[in-house]
Amino acid sequence: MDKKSDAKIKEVVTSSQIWKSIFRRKHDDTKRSRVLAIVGNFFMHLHPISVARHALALKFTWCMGGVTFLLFLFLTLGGVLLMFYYHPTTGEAYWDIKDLHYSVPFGKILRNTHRWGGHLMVITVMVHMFRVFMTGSYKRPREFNWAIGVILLVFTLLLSFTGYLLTWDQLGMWAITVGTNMARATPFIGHEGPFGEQLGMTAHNDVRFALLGGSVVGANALLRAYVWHCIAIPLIVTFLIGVHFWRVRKDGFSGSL
Amino acid sequence: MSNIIHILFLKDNEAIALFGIIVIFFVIVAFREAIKNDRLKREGKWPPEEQSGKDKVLAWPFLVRKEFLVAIFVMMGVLIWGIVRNAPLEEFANANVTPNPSKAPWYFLGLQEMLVYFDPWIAGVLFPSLIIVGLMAIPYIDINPKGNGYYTFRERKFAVSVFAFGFLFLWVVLIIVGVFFRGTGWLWYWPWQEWDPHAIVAETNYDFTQFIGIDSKSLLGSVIGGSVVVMYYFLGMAIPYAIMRAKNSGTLQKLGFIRYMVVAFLFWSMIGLTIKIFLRLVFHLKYAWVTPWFNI
Amino acid sequence: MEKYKLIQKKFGVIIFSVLIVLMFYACQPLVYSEEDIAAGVYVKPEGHVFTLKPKESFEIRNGRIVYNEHCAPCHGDTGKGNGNYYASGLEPKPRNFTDAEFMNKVKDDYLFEVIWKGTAAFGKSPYCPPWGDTLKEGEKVGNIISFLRTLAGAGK
Amino acid sequence: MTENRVEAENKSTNSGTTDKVANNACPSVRRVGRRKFMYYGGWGVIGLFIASVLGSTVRFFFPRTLFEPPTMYTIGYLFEYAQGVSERFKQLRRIWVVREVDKLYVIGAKCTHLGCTPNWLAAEGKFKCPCHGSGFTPDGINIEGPAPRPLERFKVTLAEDGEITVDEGTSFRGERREWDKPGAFISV
Amino acid sequence: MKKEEQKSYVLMYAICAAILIIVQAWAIWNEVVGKRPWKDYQRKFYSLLIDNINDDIEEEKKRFDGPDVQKEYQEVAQKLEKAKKEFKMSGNQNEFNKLEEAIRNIRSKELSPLQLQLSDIRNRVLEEEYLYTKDRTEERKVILDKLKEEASEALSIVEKVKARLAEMQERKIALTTQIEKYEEELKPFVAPINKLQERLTLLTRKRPSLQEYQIHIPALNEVDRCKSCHLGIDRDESISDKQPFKKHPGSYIFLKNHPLKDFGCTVCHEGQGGATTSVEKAHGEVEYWLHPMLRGSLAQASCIKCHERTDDLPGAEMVSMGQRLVVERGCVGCHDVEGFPTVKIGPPLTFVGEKVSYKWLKTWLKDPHETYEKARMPNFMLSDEEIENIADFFEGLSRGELETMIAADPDVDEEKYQRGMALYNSSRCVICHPREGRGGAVKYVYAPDHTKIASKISKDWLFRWIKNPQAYHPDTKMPHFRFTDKEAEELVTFMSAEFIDWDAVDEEEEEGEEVVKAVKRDSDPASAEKGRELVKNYGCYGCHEIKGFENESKIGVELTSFGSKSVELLDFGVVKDLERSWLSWTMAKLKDPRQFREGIRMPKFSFTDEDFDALVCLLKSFKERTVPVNYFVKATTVGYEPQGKFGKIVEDLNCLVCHRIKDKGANFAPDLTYEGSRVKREWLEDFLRAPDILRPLFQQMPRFNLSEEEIKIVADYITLVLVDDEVIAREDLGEITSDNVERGKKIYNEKGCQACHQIGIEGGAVGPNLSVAGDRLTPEYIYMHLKDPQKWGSSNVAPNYGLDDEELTYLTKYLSDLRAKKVGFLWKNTN
Repeated sequence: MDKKSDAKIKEVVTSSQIWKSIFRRKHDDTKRSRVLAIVGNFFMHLHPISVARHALALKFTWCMGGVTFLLFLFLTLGGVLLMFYYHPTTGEAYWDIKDLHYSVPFGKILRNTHRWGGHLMVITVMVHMFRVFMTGSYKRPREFNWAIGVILLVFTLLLSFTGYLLTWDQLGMWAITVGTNMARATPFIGHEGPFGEQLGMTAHNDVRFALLGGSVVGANALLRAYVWHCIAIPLIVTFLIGVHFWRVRKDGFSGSL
Repeated sequence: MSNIIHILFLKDNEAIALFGIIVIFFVIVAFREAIKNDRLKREGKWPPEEQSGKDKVLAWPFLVRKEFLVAIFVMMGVLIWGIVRNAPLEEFANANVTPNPSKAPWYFLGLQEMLVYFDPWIAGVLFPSLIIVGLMAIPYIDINPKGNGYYTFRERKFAVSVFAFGFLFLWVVLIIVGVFFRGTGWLWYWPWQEWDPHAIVAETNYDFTQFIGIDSKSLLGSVIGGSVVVMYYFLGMAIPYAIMRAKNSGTLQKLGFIRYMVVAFLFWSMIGLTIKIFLRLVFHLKYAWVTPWFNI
Repeated sequence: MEKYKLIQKKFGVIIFSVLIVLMFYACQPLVYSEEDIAAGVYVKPEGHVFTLKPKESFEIRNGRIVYNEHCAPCHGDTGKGNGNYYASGLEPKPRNFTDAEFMNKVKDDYLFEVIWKGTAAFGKSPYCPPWGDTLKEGEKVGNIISFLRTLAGAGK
Repeated sequence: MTENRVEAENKSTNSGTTDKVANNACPSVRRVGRRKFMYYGGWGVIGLFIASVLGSTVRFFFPRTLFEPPTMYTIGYLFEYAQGVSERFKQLRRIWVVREVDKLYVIGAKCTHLGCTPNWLAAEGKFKCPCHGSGFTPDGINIEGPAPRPLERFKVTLAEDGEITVDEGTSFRGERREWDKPGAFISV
Repeated sequence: MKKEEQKSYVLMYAICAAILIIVQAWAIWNEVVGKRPWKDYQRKFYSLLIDNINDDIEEEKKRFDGPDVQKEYQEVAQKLEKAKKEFKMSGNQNEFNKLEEAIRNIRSKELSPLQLQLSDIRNRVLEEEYLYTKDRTEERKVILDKLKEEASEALSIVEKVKARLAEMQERKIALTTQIEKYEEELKPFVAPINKLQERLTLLTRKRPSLQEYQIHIPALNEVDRCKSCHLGIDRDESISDKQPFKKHPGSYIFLKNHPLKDFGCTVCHEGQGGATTSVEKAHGEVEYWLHPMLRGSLAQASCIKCHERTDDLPGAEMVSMGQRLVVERGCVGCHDVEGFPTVKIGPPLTFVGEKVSYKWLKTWLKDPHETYEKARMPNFMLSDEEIENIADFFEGLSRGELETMIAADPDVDEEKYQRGMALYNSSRCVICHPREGRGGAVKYVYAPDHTKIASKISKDWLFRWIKNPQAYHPDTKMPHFRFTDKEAEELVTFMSAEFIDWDAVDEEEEEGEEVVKAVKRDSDPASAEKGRELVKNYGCYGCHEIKGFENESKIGVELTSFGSKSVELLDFGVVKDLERSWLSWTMAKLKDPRQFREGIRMPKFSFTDEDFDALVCLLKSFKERTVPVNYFVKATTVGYEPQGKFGKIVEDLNCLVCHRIKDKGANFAPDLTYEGSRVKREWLEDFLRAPDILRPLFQQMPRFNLSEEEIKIVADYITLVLVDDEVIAREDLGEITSDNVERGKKIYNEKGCQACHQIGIEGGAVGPNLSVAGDRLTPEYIYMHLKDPQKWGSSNVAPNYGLDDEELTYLTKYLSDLRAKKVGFLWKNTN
């Protein structure tokens, strides 16, 4: 194939209506097109058009926020795939996981990466927070975004926490039992917390009951964990991430002036 | 030694080990950067040219390509981890058999460790809430305008030390302790010791007033204990206030009374927590203040 | 050259990560392959080790049960042809199954046929009855043969 | 995309615009051939990775084992079936067992039109599908309605102990003249 | 430092991308090969299978090529050839072709359009019928009738065509009958080869796809993929001697009664049935799987999941032995186990002080097993002081009524001694009580050794015991002989002179006569009090009835769910070098219970290796039943209790210690369930009066000295109740002529019956003595027994000769003719 026809085919393809409708404009190498690459692309739109030079340095940003977001996307996709084989019932959940291990192609690696990715996300979120504090990036005008970040941290922990129970094994069950037993001791609204008993709290009407849907970790708790883990918290987190990113875009990357 | 390797690969523990490594790595990076920046400032080379902020780089392609590279890197890591190591899956859930030790998810192990020293409502509810509230309050109580957007230690000595102490000691170290040093029966084991589910350790703890011969459950004991706790907070807040007031400190003026109170309360709560842990470990102090409704 | 150094620096990060991964992989404890055991990397604890793996196969164990029930009265518990207190008067004497020379000579098929159809069918004394209708399952007879082979101490 | 990027770099260098970002001089000598290979190769490999991940995902949707009812099962003994159509296993296995004078066979209760379950109308001596009115004779031949072909028969064999074993894995189709094949029926 | 814009990450990208794709390849390899070991096994299996079939084909070919087979084959082949030639020559060929053509034509051109027409008319009839039901008018009726007529017409046409077809078909077949006949004849010659060849081509052309095989049994909540590797498990023949391709051993017991598709594998063998990624995981021998595979005989632990009774269950020998041991060796004395009765297996110790000597008690407590080989009491490993204390405590337990001297007394009246000896022999004490290592053949009866018994117990006690054992120990297995006072005294005299521990006497002579003979000793109350504490501590009351301990609870832990105890809950204590597994801990615990730490009270039992295995197997079975109710096999007959006066006698004589009636009792002596149909009453009564020699000495029934009244009760019960309806009286067997007898005798000799049975003094003694078979047995029973000895017989040892009816009759007649007077065998005990 000679170069001419090669170029001709390229020309025909790129000038077709279909191509244009998708890519809108031609990418030549002017600054304008570089800017448009960000502005005109949904996925790239998260970025500002230009950033401070120091914000490129990994030494400065550690890229932890980005990695967290990447892991969030990855976990969402992987989680959706895992849901195809998962029944949130006490009789089936454990065996579904076993089946993922043994008879579903790529099931095991998917579950492994989902689990490790989840842990990694908790780690990166914490490190991200540490970095933001160390560079003082929460200071004016970014106070509120820091607050959202803290909420996101809490929700990340909750995501991981609710995911623990879904395997319905001893590890998950007792981790959740121990974890939620702390809620029992909440002042006023936990039946073993200060003033809880005086306020008429029992194991059947306190905050732990609300978390588990029962007084013990049972079928209801599994279903609740499942819904929180797969629908409710991801929705909330997605919304908060949107706000978080939007604020980052508006406030710009922090840096010395 | 084989014991610690065994524990390292139990459950999710390898993730926690990785957490430790990552945190150490980044703490070193952060403080190195901070020290470097402090030096530059002292030498008057600040702001460095490339951090002038006016010098901007297009996000496409220079930022995006880096992000992409990091993304490939992370995906690679997760994939390899997923191939090499299996996610834990223990036996079928059984409400009648509690594994020993039975632990919360690892990021809550700091709290679970605190449960040894405090009542559940403090360790499990009060402190987590204080942590969340305190974290969210940071931007509003940290009125130091310096250090916005760069690593520094000299300019934010108090803020950085308190945060580093809170994050590293009260969070990371407690998690590591909870995972690797707490064995069967939530007893302390060194890495070279083997966990023994039948081990028995005698540990009798005393309430504060019992040290001075007063029944902690009596009214007198309760009053004394309560006054100790109240005095701790009162003195802790009042004395620095008085000193700063006397010195006519600018910081205090900027902070204002309410902000000062919040900062002081959070700070002394954190210190109090450490003190209680210390007292429990060394003097077997159980409670400082015993009331019919709650114990501290 | 400068570029090379740059790459080298980044390589450091890659190598570090790879090393961590390899470390995790290499440290996998408690899983020892058979080669490891053979090579002495992992020594199984000795002394108090009891595992109830069957000491003998089902064939032999079941063979013994059937043998003791139907054959031992004449051939003896140990197969020497000296049935406990009964067979002293038999002529010819019951077969001695510990006789390795004989046992090595006969084939499984022949033993099977003899047990199944009785000695009379092979022109010998009628004293060893046909067991086919009694045992009904060929496998039982096979098990007896497996057990007989152990009596002679010879394999096959 | 990378290609564009690099070309952009080259151009911006050459064009000498006022662009602050790009006007820093690039190393002048570049072996474009090798670089190009790297771009294409790199992107090709990434593409390959994505494709293989997608492929793996597709494979993920086809598990190795299923928890469906078995396709091989027993339906009792010959003497349990009188002449005619037996609906004994319609609920459990969705089949009819038909015994004629000299043979016994098994018909799948699945209309060949659109897969509904026909009804056996004993009075009229035919299968009638409620969906689109297809009708079949007791031996499964389509006689009315839109059904394009006769009902399928499943493989039947006699087990050693005389039980009839059905294997839904093998079906026999009348329009292909498979009903006389061994396995399509048990001769009585 | 370069500026960002000048940096190039191309190489980085390339390297990362390369690593990424390698990692992905690794993941795919892992998925397709690394984690699927069964693929390899399946490949190996199929190649082995092909080899096997090839071998079989070779063998078959060799057989086929053999001269005899070839000759026959050729003969038939020639005949076939000839028939074919004839078929062609005679013009049949043409006719055949023509007929075939015609049939085809009629089918396609005549029959099928007609059939279509017919079905159309039928449908119209149905339609009209339907319309008529809606609208009952004359018009419709007319149309309907007309249509019906049409339909019947069409039907008759179709029938006619069909008849024509059938006729032609017949003609066609008739033409080729000869050829077909020979072809049929040829088939068996090549059929085996063809069959094998077919299987081979099936395997080689289209190898079965490598796949996970799964048995899913929802009722058992079980998913077993074991067959993915163990492909040959349910084959008739092993294709390899090595796992995983071996067939299931003993499948005539196991797989035949538990088809794989209904039971799967893990219900018996446990293990992780769903796992397929590695052998260890599949066998469940990994962490976090609580039910590791039960290999070999250990799988018997699962029998109990479904089978209520395991005794006499083939293939469950080990676990049934365990069940027996748990009760009979006193485990239930200390441990509660659901489903097991609480029995006190030891003799009551309430008044033990007047029964045994202090000295004997001390030696016994030191190590019961050393004193008596068959002792069931375990060794509590007591210190000398503890032994002294306990002995002191027991010494105090006495009513003080009896003369407390030990029985040993060498100087006795010679005449009394002789009579005692005769009585001792006719009572067959030796069946249960071993004497100098001989006797005691009854299984699961742990009667004390008589060799040194006189130095153990007091004379008065012995006398009372012989007179009525149940008075002292209600649950004893010793029969209540009907001895008179005189007889009992003679027996005691004999025993005191005969069964003396001479070693002990030598030792004790120095201490003086008084001490030697004294059973009782003044015990120290303080020491006795300590002994009491020790008895409480060691839970002696678990096996022995002791006054004052009636309300104590068992000292051991409950074992109901011991089999599913996880390793963490087992206390390894100071033992470090023990494998951390349930099996090894349990075995170690049974073998040496106190090795784990100080203060453990469990004693050391004297089990054999087999016993240990059986107990471990049973302990493994102690877990919650997980099978649904419809898998549960209830014991067929339970709860037979002999009633009335007969029942009282059975209880008194402990008949069921040796005999069995309706699945209750032991296997030592003949099953009496249909004894009434088996024996003649006259003989039975005589036998009860004085049992004659049926079997060798160590199996012989003792003489109980029953009164005539009692004999009548027993005989009545047996002849009236213990009968089987299947044994019907037969006239034809009664006719006995010398001719018949001779023929019967011939058969008897031909079949070699004398190898096992004795007539007179000739023959072996595996089976009962047949000298008086005619007096003893009913001819009907003899007939039935000879026909199916497994069903009709006291044991299933007797071989089934597969005799035909004639042989059976003659043999029966011969045996019925064997009577005492004829054989000249003295069978009535004249003594």
